[in-house]
Amino acid sequence: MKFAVIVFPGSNCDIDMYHAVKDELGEEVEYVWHDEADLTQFDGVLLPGGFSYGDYLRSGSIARFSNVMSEVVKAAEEGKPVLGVCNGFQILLEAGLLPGAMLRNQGLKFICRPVELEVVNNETMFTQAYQKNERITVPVAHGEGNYFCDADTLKQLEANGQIAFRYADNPNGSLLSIAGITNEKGNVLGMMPHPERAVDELLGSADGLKLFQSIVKHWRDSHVVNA
Amino acid sequence: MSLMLEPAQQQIKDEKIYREMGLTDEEFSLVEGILGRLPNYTELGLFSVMWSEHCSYKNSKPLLKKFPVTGEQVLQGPGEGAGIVDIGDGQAVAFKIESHNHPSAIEPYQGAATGVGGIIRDVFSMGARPIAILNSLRFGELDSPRVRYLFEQVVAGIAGYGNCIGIPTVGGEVQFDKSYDGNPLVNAMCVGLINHDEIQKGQAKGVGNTVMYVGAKTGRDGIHGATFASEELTEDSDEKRPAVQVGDPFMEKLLLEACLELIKNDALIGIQDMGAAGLTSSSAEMASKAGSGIEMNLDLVPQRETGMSAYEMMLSESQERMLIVIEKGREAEIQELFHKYDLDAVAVGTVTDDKRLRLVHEGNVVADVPVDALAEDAPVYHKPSKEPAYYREFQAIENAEPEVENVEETLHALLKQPTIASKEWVYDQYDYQVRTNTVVTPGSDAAVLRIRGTEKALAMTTDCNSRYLYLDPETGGKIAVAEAARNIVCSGGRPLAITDCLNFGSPDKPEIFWQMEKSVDGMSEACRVLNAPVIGGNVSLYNETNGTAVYPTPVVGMVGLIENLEHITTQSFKQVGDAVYLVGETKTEFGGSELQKLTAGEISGKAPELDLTTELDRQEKVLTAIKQGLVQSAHDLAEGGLAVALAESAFGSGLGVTAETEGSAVTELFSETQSRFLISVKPENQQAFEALTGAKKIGEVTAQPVLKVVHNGSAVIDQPVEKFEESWRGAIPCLLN
Amino acid sequence: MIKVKVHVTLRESVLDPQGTAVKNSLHAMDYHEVQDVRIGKYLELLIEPSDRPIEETVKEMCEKLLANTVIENYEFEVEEAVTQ
Amino acid sequence: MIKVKVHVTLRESVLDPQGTAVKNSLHAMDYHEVQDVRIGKYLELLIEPSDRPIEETVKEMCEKLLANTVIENYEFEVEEAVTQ
Ligand SMILES: Nc1ncnc2c1ncn2[C@@H]1O[C@H](COP(=O)(O)OP(=O)(O)O)[C@@H](O)[C@H]1O
Ligand SMILES: [Mg+2]
Repeated sequence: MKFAVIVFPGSNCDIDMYHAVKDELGEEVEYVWHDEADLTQFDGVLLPGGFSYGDYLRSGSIARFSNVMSEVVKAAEEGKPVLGVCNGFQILLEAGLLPGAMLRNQGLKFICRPVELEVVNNETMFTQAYQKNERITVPVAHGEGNYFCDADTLKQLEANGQIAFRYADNPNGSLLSIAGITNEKGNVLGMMPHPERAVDELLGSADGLKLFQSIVKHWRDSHVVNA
Repeated sequence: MSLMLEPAQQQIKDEKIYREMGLTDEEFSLVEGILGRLPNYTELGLFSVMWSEHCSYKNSKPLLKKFPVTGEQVLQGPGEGAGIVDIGDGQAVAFKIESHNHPSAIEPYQGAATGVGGIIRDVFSMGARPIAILNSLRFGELDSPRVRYLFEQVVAGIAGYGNCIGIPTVGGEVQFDKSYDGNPLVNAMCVGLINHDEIQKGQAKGVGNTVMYVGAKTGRDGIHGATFASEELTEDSDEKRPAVQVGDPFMEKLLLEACLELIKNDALIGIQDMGAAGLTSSSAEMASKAGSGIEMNLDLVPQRETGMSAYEMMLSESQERMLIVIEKGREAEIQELFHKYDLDAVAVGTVTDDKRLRLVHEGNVVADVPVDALAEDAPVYHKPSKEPAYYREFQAIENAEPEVENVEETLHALLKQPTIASKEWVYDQYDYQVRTNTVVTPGSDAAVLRIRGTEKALAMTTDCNSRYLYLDPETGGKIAVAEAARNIVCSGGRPLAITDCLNFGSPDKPEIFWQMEKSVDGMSEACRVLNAPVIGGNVSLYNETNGTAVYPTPVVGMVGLIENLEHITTQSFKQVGDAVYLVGETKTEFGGSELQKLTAGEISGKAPELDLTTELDRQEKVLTAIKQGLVQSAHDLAEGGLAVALAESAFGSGLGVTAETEGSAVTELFSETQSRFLISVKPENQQAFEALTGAKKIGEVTAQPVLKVVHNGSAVIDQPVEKFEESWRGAIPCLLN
Repeated sequence: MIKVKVHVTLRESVLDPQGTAVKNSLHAMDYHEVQDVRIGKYLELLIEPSDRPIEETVKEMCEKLLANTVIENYEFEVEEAVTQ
Repeated sequence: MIKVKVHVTLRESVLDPQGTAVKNSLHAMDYHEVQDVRIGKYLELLIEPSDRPIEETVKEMCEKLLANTVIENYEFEVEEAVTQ
């Protein structure tokens, strides 16, 4: 399976994402610069964390107008897996690929620490390698990860099983302790915690690896069926 | 068109306008002699910044000469953006520390942020990829609202810049003491990784080569109001010249990536960041180092504002800029490289052979001065030095134990002292993991980063207990270096070298100069014995408020090499049944200790003694034991002594500890005697460990999470670890609310 | 040249922890008369006049980029021409 | 209750990275008519009237907390009484 790691000016978790896929997952991966206009050769799209364009107005608000974003939208429409982590999640929200918006952390401070997550829905293409309600440890590192949406949207998220991960102990004030959500179709996942930082026990946790393995397994399964 | 009328040459001399720029009468005559004529206003500006203490080290040079700066590991000593040390396999580590004290006192967020930005540029201007940031901070006591504001904003500023640019902030230290009340210290350190064949120098070589300006546009930032003739300072001109710069970490991220791509291009001849004194220091120093000259056309300098004078452009301290020298004829190629990152890259001048810095503005030559005069020939002062009266008095005081009623309560009180308390509130705000190399995150003795693609890792720390330095600068200087080395060793590393930031009061006072002298003597000796040469540093003087100086604070930043990932060791206990050892004897030493400060409210007496031979011997034994796989956890004893170290090793481990001591409880538990380590060892390795170190077993790691100390047969501390952890973890958040 | 002043504020339904923090600080400084603080962004745009009505352009910029209408409201005023 | 609107903006020569980023983004979106963007803070305070002139109080709050006059300017307007 071949992944694209999208690099916006100011992305800074691009290298981490790349190494997680290449070294720990053992799949193909390439960096794709933000003004690239073709993603057809890739099977999955990864939007890494960082501070695209400095995040100077609102997180993700400027990156969302990059050339490559129309390609990301296309990939999402085609049903390819699209994963946005941290700033990547914020960009997906700004781009309207996922519902809702991010507010500043309730405590108004940047938070960097390992947190415990609960796998709420283990039936998505991103989470099938986890048990339902499994507790995993994945680090967060963000200043604006306080997820917000209106009441109707929230109901829909719950009803459709779009809440993929929840914090065990809400660090930032997110509604319903939401840490990650998918789109309705289930092929776009945005999450604030960094699974790519949790792929090696040496660095404290390898709980994030199953997320990437889930994507690959899903892709292999559907390709075998199609073949 | 310039905003102000610059005074004419004769007027500068007659009205002694140079004094407002910080030049003395003698220095002005020197300038006149060098030029063989009177300097104009722009030229005077060049001399005033290049001859400032910050750029010329005119007051500290004689002291800096004392530092040992060589060693077989040293690839680049002091003098370039950052020093560089070999770590084998064609790789090297570049690092440097720098202060941003004064800007941080006025605008703490931006002051701290731009301090971080500046030190990062120093490292990547060497061609190194920055891999970690550390800091060392000093504030007054947290009961003052102003101090709380400074503390919160400084930490936010460091976080804001480092997190955005995507370099992990992995360690540091914070201490609180009233001597820093009006004058906080904000020192930032950056560590980078580089291949030997990519090391760059800031040199303008090759007559005819092109000088290019890259990065952010120049504005009127950081040109100090004091350098202007006062009669010309109107409300309006004040408005136009902010003394504090605003950082743009996004711009710097682009500049960083572009420069690291640039160093792979063989058109590059030399590169230097524009730090203090911006265009002036970068151009003069690059030419002086290469024995060449530079001619620049200032009309070509990218400008953020209209109507800037030559003086303003040359003295601007706008951030996120670099000066590079490239092979003539390859400008387009370089421009294209920078345009990919949306950055300006403009040819502004050429390398000449006449060793002069010549500036053209609006068709006129506005400055023409010898580069060596600017970069090399600043006067050097040997300031008078005098032992302060307090030192004699303190030395005459016999060591004694502070009065303690309840040992257990005292331990709680010590753990709540902000200097000892958990710094989680601070480092939680730093992205210490980005780039996924941080193996030991903040909270242990030193931070550890793996080097991808190898089995090696780097340990790094910043240290300085300024209370000891105040009592006895020479011993305190030794301790600062030794403590840093202890932290490296406890993490499994061998000290490679140090960088230092000498934060002192006014060198014009003989007592302060004496403190500087003695500190440097002590540090130098420790560096020699511990084989950790000084590869770079920074001096920050005049840290005073209302005539009162800060404690002498020569911060030590040290990097060590961990030869194998398996050697990485942390301070927390690992396993039930492990034997706990104290390496080193304990004496009654409370001068400058946390317990003294707690009980007496101030410090006095002698600093703890330090014998460097003993220190080296113990460090080598501990490191050998670690490398032989005998050690489960290692922690150095620092502020608060053994009791605090026991508690810190238990925190977060889920385990407890029982220790037995004899003699005087207060001394055994709280003395700050140097060269001691707390180490836990698996039962099967006890014998080997004892044979190697001769250390004495004092206790055991227990399953029950209780911290228990039995002294002379009866329990003096016996409480769940959790209780102590609450005191320790809650202290700083509690003081801030 | 036309100067446009844009105010972007959080919607009523959205909590404003920054405003609350400032209010608490003001109380700690003994300004107890302060009942509420809300914090938003203030943008000043300098725009060259074109054929298109400026209100239309600015509204579009606000909707697309300057505000996120899921959480924010915006308002703007167009000031009479300024000369530079 | 009195409503006070405070604008805190960067002083003229101070670098405004946010404003620059937004301007560049607007240009990339083809709003080339935008010549300059500066970004500041906007605060709405709700204050209970007291004996002290409100202008004096607000000025003091601005100087002490709401703005850092080393790099920022502030301006405020006091609106007629509002009832809640
Ligand atoms: N300003 C800071 N920034 C980042 N980490 C910090 C800071 N201050 C303290 N720390 C971290 O907290 C831990 C304890 O610090 P300290 O008490 O100074 O340790 P030590 O006495 O062993 O040098 C260390 O891991 C240190 O890196
Ligand atoms: Mg230590």
